[in-house]
Formats: sequence, C-alpha cells, structure tokens
Amino acid sequence: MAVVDEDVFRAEVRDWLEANCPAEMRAPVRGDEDLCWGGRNPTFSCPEQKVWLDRMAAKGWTVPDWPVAYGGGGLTPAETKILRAEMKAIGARSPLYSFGISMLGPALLEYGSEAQKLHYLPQIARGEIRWCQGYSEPGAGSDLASLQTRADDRGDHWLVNGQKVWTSYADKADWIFCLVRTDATEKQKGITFLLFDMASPGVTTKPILLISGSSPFCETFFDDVRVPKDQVVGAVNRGWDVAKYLLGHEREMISGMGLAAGDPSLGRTLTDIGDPGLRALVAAFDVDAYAFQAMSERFIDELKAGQAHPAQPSMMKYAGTELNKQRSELAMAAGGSDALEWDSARSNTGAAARTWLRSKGNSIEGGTSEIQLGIVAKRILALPG
Amino acid sequence: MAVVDEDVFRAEVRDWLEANCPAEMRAPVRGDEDLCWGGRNPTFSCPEQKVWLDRMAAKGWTVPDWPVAYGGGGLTPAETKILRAEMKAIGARSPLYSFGISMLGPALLEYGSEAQKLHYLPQIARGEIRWCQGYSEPGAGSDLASLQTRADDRGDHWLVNGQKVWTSYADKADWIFCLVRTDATEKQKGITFLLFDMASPGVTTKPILLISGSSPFCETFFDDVRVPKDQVVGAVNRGWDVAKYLLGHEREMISGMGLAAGDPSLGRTLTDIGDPGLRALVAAFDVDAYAFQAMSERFIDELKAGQAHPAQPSMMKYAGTELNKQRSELAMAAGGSDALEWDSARSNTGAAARTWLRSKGNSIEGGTSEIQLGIVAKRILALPG
Amino acid sequence: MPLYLTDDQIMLKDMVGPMLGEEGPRHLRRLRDGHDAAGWSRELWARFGEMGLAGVLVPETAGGSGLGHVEAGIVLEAIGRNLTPSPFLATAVAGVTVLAAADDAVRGRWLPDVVTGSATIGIAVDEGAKHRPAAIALRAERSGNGFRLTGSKTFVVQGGTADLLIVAARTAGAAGEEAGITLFAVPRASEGLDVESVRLADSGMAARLAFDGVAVDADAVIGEVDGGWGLLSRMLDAGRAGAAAELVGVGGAALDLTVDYLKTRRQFGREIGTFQALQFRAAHLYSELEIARAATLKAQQMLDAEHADAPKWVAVAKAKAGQAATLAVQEGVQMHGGIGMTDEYDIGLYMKRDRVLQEWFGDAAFQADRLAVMNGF
Amino acid sequence: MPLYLTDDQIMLKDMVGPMLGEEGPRHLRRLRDGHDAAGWSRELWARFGEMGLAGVLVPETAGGSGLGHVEAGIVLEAIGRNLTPSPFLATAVAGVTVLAAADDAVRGRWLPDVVTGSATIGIAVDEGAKHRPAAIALRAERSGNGFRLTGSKTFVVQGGTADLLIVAARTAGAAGEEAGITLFAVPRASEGLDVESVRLADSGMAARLAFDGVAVDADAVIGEVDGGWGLLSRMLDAGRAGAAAELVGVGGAALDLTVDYLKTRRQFGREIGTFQALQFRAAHLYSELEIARAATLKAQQMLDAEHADAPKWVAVAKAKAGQAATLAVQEGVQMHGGIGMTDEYDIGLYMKRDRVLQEWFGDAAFQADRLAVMNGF
Repeated sequence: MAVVDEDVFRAEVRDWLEANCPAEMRAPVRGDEDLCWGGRNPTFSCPEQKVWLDRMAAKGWTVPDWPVAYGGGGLTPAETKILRAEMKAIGARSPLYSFGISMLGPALLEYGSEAQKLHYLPQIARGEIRWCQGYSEPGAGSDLASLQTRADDRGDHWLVNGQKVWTSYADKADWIFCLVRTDATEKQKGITFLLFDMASPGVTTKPILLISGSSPFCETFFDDVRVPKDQVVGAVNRGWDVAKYLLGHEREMISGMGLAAGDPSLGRTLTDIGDPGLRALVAAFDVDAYAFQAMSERFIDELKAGQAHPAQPSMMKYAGTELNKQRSELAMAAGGSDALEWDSARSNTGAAARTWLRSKGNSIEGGTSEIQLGIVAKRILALPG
Repeated sequence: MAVVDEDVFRAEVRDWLEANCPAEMRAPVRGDEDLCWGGRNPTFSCPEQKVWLDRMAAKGWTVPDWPVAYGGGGLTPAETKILRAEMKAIGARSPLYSFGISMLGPALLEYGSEAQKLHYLPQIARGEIRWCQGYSEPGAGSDLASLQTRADDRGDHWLVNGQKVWTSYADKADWIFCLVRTDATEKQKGITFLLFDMASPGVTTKPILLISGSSPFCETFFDDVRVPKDQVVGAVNRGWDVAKYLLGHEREMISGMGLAAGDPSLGRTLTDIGDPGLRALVAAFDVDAYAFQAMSERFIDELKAGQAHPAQPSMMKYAGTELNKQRSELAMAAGGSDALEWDSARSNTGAAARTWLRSKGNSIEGGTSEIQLGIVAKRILALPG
Repeated sequence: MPLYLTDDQIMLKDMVGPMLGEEGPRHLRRLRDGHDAAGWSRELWARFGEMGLAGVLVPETAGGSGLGHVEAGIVLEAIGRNLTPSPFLATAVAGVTVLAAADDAVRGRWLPDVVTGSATIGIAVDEGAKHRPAAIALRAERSGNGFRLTGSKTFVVQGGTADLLIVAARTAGAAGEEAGITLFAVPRASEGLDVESVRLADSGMAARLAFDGVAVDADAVIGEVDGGWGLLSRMLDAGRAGAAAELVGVGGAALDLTVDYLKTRRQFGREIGTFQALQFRAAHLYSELEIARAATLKAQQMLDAEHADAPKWVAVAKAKAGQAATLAVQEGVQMHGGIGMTDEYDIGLYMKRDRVLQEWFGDAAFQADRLAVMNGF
Repeated sequence: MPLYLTDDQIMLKDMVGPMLGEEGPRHLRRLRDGHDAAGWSRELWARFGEMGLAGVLVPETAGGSGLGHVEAGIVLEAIGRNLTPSPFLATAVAGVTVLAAADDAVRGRWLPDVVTGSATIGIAVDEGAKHRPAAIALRAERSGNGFRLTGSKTFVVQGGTADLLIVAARTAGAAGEEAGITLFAVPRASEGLDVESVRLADSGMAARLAFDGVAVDADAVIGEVDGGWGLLSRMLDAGRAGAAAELVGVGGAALDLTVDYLKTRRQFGREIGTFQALQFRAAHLYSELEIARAATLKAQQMLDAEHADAPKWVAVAKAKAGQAATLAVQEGVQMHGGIGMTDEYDIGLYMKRDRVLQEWFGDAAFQADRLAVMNGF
C-alpha cells in the first residue's frame, strides 16, 4: 500500500471511529465485567457495549484481516495495523473477546471446508456463538496426545464420551472445539478435531476452584453426546495437525503477551524496602526484569522480521513465566503480613496473595516449563534423544 | 572396656607419646612438604619425621586398629579413639599418609587371601610401599564400570594394556591397585581387582596440569605389562564388588572430610564488604554454611549410632561440594581484583584464584553431583527407573 | 548431645504424629469451609491441654511437662505436616517463654489456664508489614499507678481469640532503638483496645490491634521497664525456632506428597518420577530439607542448653527452614502440574501455610541479615 | 530501531569473527605459554589499527571509523568467543570515550596513535580490590602551572604496556563523594610513577600504580576540574557495555563447547546430551545467554542514541551478561566432568576470563545496586 493510500485509509478509520465508538467504550477496562464475550445469551455491561460490538461487526472489524466472505473486514496487514493503532489512540476497547477469534478461527481458515468457513466464521465475527476449547484431560497433562475422550463412529453421527479439564468458560460457552480419539490403536494419528454444541444432551460442566480462588476453568463431561458427522475440521484422525498448528499459534500469542510494556522495575513500585537482604533480592530481580524486557523487544522485532527461531516462543514462555513467578514471590515478601490478607476489603479481597498464587500456574498452563525446556534443548540446541 | 582400663590405657598412651613423639612432629603441618608418604624412596622433611614414622610403625600405631599379625596395633575401637584423642591433644602429626592405609588396606582386610594380607599389609603399615589407585579411565568417567583397560590371561601371568587417568601420585607411587577388564562380554561382572608394581616394564605416567595449576593427578599408561597371577584380590571377574566396597568407604570418608570444624561463617573472614549486594549474598551463604555444619554434625552422629541411611553420604557429598564451590565463588567476589592475581608473591602465587578453580573439581571427583543426585533419588526417595 | 532425637523424643513424635495425621489437612479444610471464626479448634486445643502439650515448656513444678524446645519442635513439625491450625506456637512456645519470666501475679493468673488449654496468648510485636522488632513505636506512658498504651499492632496471629496479649511497647527512646522497650500482659478484653480479625491466605486468623490509651496496672509489666529487649528477643527466638520446626513439617509433607505423585503419575508412557530432571530436583529438595531439619534441631538444642550462640542458630534455622519449605511447596505445585493449582489437592494449602510462616517472626532475608549483624558484618 | 543487527553490522561480525576464530584460544595459549610480558599481541593490534577497528568509536573526521557501541560490541563478542587478548576494550572503547572529550592538545597528541594501533591506553580508576569509583582518594594538588598526583591505583588492565594512562584523581571533596573528581591524561613514562605489572588468572596483565607526586601540566586535565564525575561515568559505562559484550562472547562460546560435548561424549551407553537433566540445564543456559545478549544490545543502542536511560541499561547489561557468562562457564566445567578441570581443554580458560571480566568495571552485585539507586531505592 502506498503511503498516500495509507494516509487516506487512516483518515477514514479515524473519522469512522470518532463517529461510531461510544464514549463509554473509550474508558479503560475496569475488570472482567467490562469485557464483551458475546454468545447466544450475551451480557452487556451497558447498552453502548452492544452498540459498539454491532457496529464493529457490521464493518467486519471484529476480525479485520479475515476475508469479507467470512464476516471479516478484508483488510491488508498494513490496514489492520492502522486500525489497531487508531483504536489504541482513542483508547477504544476491543469490541469482542473470543476464543473463536483467537483460536478456532485460525484453525478453520487453515483446515476448514468452505462450507464450515461460511457457516462458523461469520457467527464468530459477529459474536453470536461463544466457543470454548476442549484439549486437556485429567490423565493427559503435558502428554496431550495421550487423550482418552472417545468419539465412536455410529454411521450418521459420532458418539462422544469422556472428560476434559481446564476448559476455560465451558460453563458460559455455546460450542466447543474439541480433540477426541477416533482410533485407539494410534497415538497422535488417532485424534480428530471436532466441533459441537455445548447444549447437546450429555454435556455437563463443573467450575474448578483454584488455590487462588474461583476461576474460569471447568471440568467438562461428555456422556453419550451425539455429534453430526460434518462437524469434523480437517480429516478424521488428523486432528493432531490442527491442534499443533493452533498450539504454535497460541504459544506465540502467550509468549508475546504483556511483553515490553512500561517500566519493568519491581523496586520502583515498592514504597519502603527496609530490609537490606530483600532490597538486594529486588535489585537483582530488576536486572532480570529489564533484561527480559530487552529480550521481549528483540523477540518481537525478530518475529516481525521473520528472523525468530520457530522454537523461540518456548524459550520466551519459559523465561517469562518463571520471571513472573519470581516477581510475585518478591512482591509478597515486600508486602509482608499485609499481603497475606485473604478476604478483607483493605486488601481488595486478597489481591496480592491471589495474584501470587495464580502466578504459579503460569509455568504450567500452555505447556509447562519442563515441556518448553525440552523443546529448546531439542529444537534449538539440537541435543539428541 | 571398663572405664578403669580406659584410664590405664590413656595414661600409657600419653606417657609413650610424651617420650616418643619428637617436638618437631608436634608443630602444625605447614604444607604438602610436611606430609610423610613413605615408599621405597621416601623423602623426609627432617630426620624426626623418619624417627616418628619408625616408632609409630614399630608399635603398629600407623594402623592402630589392624590386627597385630598384619602390622597393626590390634587396638579396640575404644582404644583407637583414645590414641587419636591423645595425639590430637599434643598436636602430634599423622606419622604416615597413605592410600594403602585408607583405601587398599580395607579392601585387603575384607577380600584379600591370608597370604596377601600377610604380605602387603605390614608393608603398608610400615610405609615401605606407596600405593596409588587405578580406577578412572578417559572414556569411562561417571560410568566407571565401562572401563576398557584389559588384562589378558596368558597362562602364568596377566598381560595388561590400557590407560588410567586421575591416578593421584602415580608418578610417586611404588605399586598400583587397579581395576582391569578380564571379560569383555560382561560389564560389571568382567572386572578384576589387580595389584602390580609401577616399576614393571610398560608402565608410564604423565602428570595432569589442571586449570588451577599443577596437580598430583596423572595419566597412567600400560603397555604389555606382565602381572603375576596371584596378584588378584578377590575372585577373577568379581573386582567390581571390591571396588564398590571401597567406593562406599571412600565416599563416607570424603563426605565426612572437613565437616563440623570451626566457625563456618564466610562473612567473619572478610574484612570489608562495602557492597550491599555482596553483603546480602554472603549473609545468605552463611545461613547455608551454618546449616550444613549442623547437617554434618547430625550425619556424623547418626553414622556413629548406625542410624544414617546408607546412601546419605551421597547427599552429603553433593551438598558439601556445591556449598564449597559457592564459598569459593563468594570469596573471589569479596577478594575482587586482588584475588585475580595469579603468580605474584603478594597473592601467595594466586592462592585465592587457584583454590577457587580447584574447588570446581569437588563436584566432579569421587562421583559427580549428578551421580550423587541420582543415587539419592533412587536409593533414598525410591523414585523409579 | 548427639544431633538426633532421643528415644523419649521419638516416643513423643510417634504419639503426636498419628494423632494429628489421622485427619491431616482435612481438619483445616473443615474449619475453613465452615468459615470458622477462630480458625482453630477449641476441642483439639483442650486435648493438647489434657495431654500436657500446651504446657510442654512449662516446668513440672508449675504444672507443665517440663520439656524443651526440641519437644516443642516435634509437636510443631507434626502440626506443619498436617497443617493443623493450633494456638501452640503463639501460646505454648512464644507466649509461655514470656510468661515464665513474669511476676507471680501475672504468672499465677495466666499460666495455669494456658497449661490446661483454656487460655491462649497473642503476640503483639509487629507494627508494619515486615517484622522489625526494634522499630516498635506503640507508646506506653506512665499514668497513675500504671501505664496507658497508645498505638497499633498488626499480624497478631490468633489475636482475635487470644485471652491474653503480650504487647511490646516503647516506654523510652525512639523507634529503631533496642533500649526503651517494655513488655506488657494485656487482657484482650481491655477498654480502649480495638481488635480487628482478618483471615489470612492460609485460612488462619490474625488481628490488627488499635490501642487508644489502654490502661494497665504496673504489675502488667513483664520483666524490666525499658529493658524488655532481651526478654522480647528470647520470646521471638522461641517463636522463630518453633516456626522453623513447623516449616520443616510443611516442607517435608510437600516433599512426600510430591514424591508420591512422581511415583504414580504417568506421562508419555511412564511414571514421571523416571524423568531425570525431576529426579534431580526431588533429590536436591530432599537434601535441602534434611539440612533444614538438622539446623532446626541444632537451634532447639542450643535454646534448651541456653547456649550463648542460640540466637545465631535460631536465625540460621528459621532462614534455612523457610527457604527449604518454600522450595518444597514451589517444586510441589510445579511437579503436580495443573492439579497442583486446584483447591482440591492439598499441595496448595502447604504453599499458603509456608508463606505465612515465612513472614511470622521475620523472613529468611531478615534472619540472614540478623546473623550477619551478630557476626559483625 | 529494531533490536537486532543491521546488515552492515552483520557484515562486520562476519569479518571479525572468522579473523579471530581462525586461531581461536590457541592465540591466548601461545602468548601464555611463551610467558609474553605484554599478554597481548602488538602484531594483531596493529592489524586492528589497519582495519579501522582501533578507531571504531572515533569520528571519521578524526580518522576513525565513526561507528558506535553496537559495532564495538560486535568486535568484543568475537574477542570473548575466541579469548583473544586485546587492548580493544581499555583503549578503543573506554579510553577513546575520554579522549574524545579532551582538549585539542591531548586529543591531537594521542588520538591519531590510538587510531592506528600504535598507542594504547590504561584506565586507572580503582584503588581497592572492588570497583568503587566514588571512593577515589588519589590526590591531585595544584602545583605551579599544573598538578602533582599522589596515591595509588590498582587493576589497571594492561597498564604496564599502556602509553597513556587515564587517571581519575580527587582534586576536591572526600573519598565517597562524586564531586571533586578530575580526569588526567598521564603518560606512563612519567617521573615519580611506579608501575608494577602482575599477571592475572586469565593470563592477562594488570598494573598497580604508585604515584609519588607525579607532575602533570594543566592541559593534562580532561574535562572539568572537580567536575569529572560525568565524564568518568561515561567512560565507565562504555567499558561496562563493552565488558558485557565480551562476556556474552565468553558465555556463548562456553555454551557451544558444552553443547558440542553433550552431543559427542557417551556415558552409560548413550550421548550424555540425551540425559534430561543436562538438556534442561543447557536450555536454561541458552535462555539466559539470549536474554543477556538482548540486554547488551539494548544498552549499546541506548549509548549510541545518547539516551538518558543508557546508564540503567548499561548496568542491566553488565550484570546480566556477567551472571549468564558465569553460569555458562560453571555449567561448562561441570558438564565436561574431569576433563573440564584440565588445562588441556579450553573451557577452563573461559572460566578464568569470565572472572576477570566480572570484576572489571564493577561486578553484577555492584551493577544491580547501581540500578536500584538509579531507580530510587
């Protein structure tokens, strides 16, 4: 796109946003309740939230770079970047939070049939269907491919039985994209990527209480769930390819999250570090925090330039989550007994302690630190075995 | 032994030491040159060193708890303890340093034939023969049992070919006790424990230069060395049993070395810790140093009481050597640029830097930290695999 | 004295361990899920009284068991292993250390009730978020026959249910000075004393206290006026050694849970305990905990022997036990993977308790600094 | 500016790397085993001059290459990887930073010789065993038209062979104060200046200097009298960023040696690189080194941009590169096992060089403290 065209587009976007983004949607997000997730029975924190979603969806700008035929905006990468920059400039909130956009969509675009794309993608773009992801199982963990949830071929339908875990917002989702076993004699090559309605008879969910308190995670149970045959994405028994594609996508997203923004110093956020030992620990942490910020900047720059090693996200995920856990530990130490309070108003119902405990999951979810180190060892350092 | 008998024995020992231990042998050891290693061509730092060795050997007190028939003192454990205490009380030096006493002796006492005991043990007790240990090989390392040095049965003798490494004082020793492969089709069960004269044709040695400078270690080469058939300790192909017995013995000795003596604080030995970060590191180290001292005390107490887990020496070796490396690192940091000097008189020819570099070997020699951790995991924690 | 338990001490261990182990962490869960206001069980505490455990450090002549810090540590290690909420550490260890030094009047009033398990004690020292005993600023000013206390305290563990509060106040000098501190025995139900109980991450309760000219008699003073630092330090050291013992229990249980998990959980077709990296980490953790246990026992023996170096060893024990236990719960959660993050599994409860014990009586960095100061650097 | 090398910078890297890599550590061994008095090769340094590397930071108008700290870092990383003894860091990075600020007289006298590689510079700042620049006590007192310098300096790297010494002296105030410091250009061959060269663990040479009323003219002053702290800091920061780059090279080479060893050495019937615990440690080390490399490049870019935050990033880079390189050499020796302890293998040489670079211009603890102070805590 020529610079002149860019300027024209930028001006158009700016005008449209000025005219269409409600003032309420330019205020900073205060908490989960301000996020719009859409779905069959959407909850809106205010009428303007719905207006904003509908207007953006009508332009295809909830998914600006998807093709227009699938409900997207059909924008080029350069145009998408301009749209995001202009939204950021006026503090516009994201109109829609959606695993459909971030996770299922890319899989459908890559592996879905034309019919599937035309059916599912516009629903996602308009926020009509809220999706959840059914990968993890209690017995599988890091060994994702050892999953046991079965889909038996019953001629005109699949019969699904089994259990998923760590299904985020399963209790609020309309549909699930799910890995199921369709061939028990193979490991990776017996897995299929299936879509189905969470309102199907036989689906139940149960929220998971974490050590930090309540969570969006659920256990999800399937008891003789009937799924139409055409709801497979990609080929039967080739779901692992789809999953791997998405995992790479997700890992890249997670590894870039929260990177390189603001001053990473922990010490600057603390009011009084009286203890010399603690001060030394915080000073040493700050070195690591700044250094990792530089690494994040480098990683993002290399990613943009196509220079990053494909396994580098594993290194970033490992280092970033371990650092974040350390930050939480030190913040707790600095917070002392005040930070131990669990449910007082003074402590914002134990925000410090809950954040600290929640941070422990960072190095487990999305591939444990051990999994990431193994990937780095084998794929970057080319160690044998 | 009744308390009365103990008192009588103590008085006898005290009188004998008073009369027989030369004044020169009551002065603290200043360096390697003050240690008496005996051997065919012994070097004595002063005539009194020889007098002291001869008198102690005549009493059998170089090996007080060995039987009299084998050149020992025939003392009971209680008597041995009294002798050591009385020697310590007057600051008497050990009359003889000897791998024969500390390593070969116990093996011969346990596995040697009566003829071997009568032949070799008195020579050891009198310091007439200096022994070295031939276990490690360049290709073996932690996998000791994969050794390749061959002893081929030639009817009336063994023909030894191969190479050993890390042979302490091989260039000064008269005889070697050595693990050799007598059956190439087995691993542990093809190893034999062999004794032979280092003056045999075909034996050559080459000292090893370490990163810290010169060392007592040698490479030792065997080229068609003929060894009489009766110089096998234990059964042919059962040398691994002997080696394991000795390794346990050695590990226990190493893990008890330098333990629980004096104030372990590093901070107290430093004159000026101006940097607050370094001070915090030293303070944290001191916690570990005191705590490990308590562990050493506990370990020794439990060992004496027969309560220590048989694999506990592995834990002590691991923790103790890692701690010692850390101490050296911090001592270098505290010593700053002064500690970097390598060959100046001011730095006592780089004592600080050489000690620091030498400490790196602690967690490698005598079984690496990795080997010890594996032993703890399997034998104490009973982890599988 | 050899650095291992005597036969009598092993007997005590074999009695207390199974007693608390029968219910284990379920006891804590029951209190927590029932939103118990005290956060600990009066029933169980009465049993501690009957068994002579509440008076473990009290001389037999005063109705106690006449045992020492080693024995108190055995009880605390069991408490730590089972996460049993209990007034034991604040009352029977720290509190009793001060009461033993009190005049007949205070001692006579409180000690018998403490020994039987019918009265508990809260330790009111900290005023800020971090343990910094020399920084005490709560003022006690002479008034008539006694004193009036004005100021605030925080992190008074179980202060809301305590019958008696041991309050460290400043009668002279300025915050930061060791001189000028006086200890007072203050009934919780005193006029002008506001008590706010807050629940902590481990589900236990701690109080924030506001003293608004609380009047106490002269005989409420324990020890010397202005010269309370020594007694305060002895109380804190008793608490520190006790917390170290509980931490060893917390860390030991976390290690055991984790090693069990490594032996049973299968991934990639084999027990995860066969993975070398996890084996080494478990072995390192074992090593750290064994060392912490030795350091803790050493500190307790030194306290029992009233050795001059006891404070050094106490600092070492609290620091090392804290580090080892923290490593144990961190490794525990990580090696458990996702389920380690769920409330359903116990490992997270150990992580929460460890954090509270870390802070109580000063964390590892505080203890290391104290050790350094005692060593003159 | 993206945080990776530009094409021009990659070209420089591809030129310098192979040039020094051809001999690699054998170059150092040759100098060492020949007991070379200088500890570095005049021949190689002359080549640096010819190639424009000695003048990398010198403007083209002054005969230099007019490049920046990123380019200097590329050279230093290659120096680190190959353990090449070189006056580059002291002379072409730290020394030149000060010379650039000197009056025409001093600049004109020294800069051309530096650029051609025929003169080298020694940095005389430290007076005690630890880097503590504010503690400078060496006095410079006005005397006639100039000054007389009295006091001592230590750890003047390559000071015995340096033609010019940059000496930080105190002209006012007391040791510990940043004000009152003045920088002087002092020829090594000055009367009253005693130079003792000592060999360090890495086989390089450093000097201890004793100034006994050494007389210098007024125009030997570089920058402002009493106000030298800013320029001194800039010089030290240039040196720190450079040392960080060299450390990244040292650590990177140690990692590569170690990974190669893990792939070839067999134990228990397989390559030791298949052992999970070693794989994880190698992967962690890789991660640390990548982060250190990023931090170092960031610091260099900030220096080149003369950004106000450059000193912070320099502190971060020196600290992080130091830690990562130290981890690399420690893990390297340990994973090599016994042969890692022998002089025959190179890994130990990296360990020695790492230690010297750690200390030079302040170790990781010093830098972390500096960062904290800059961040106001």
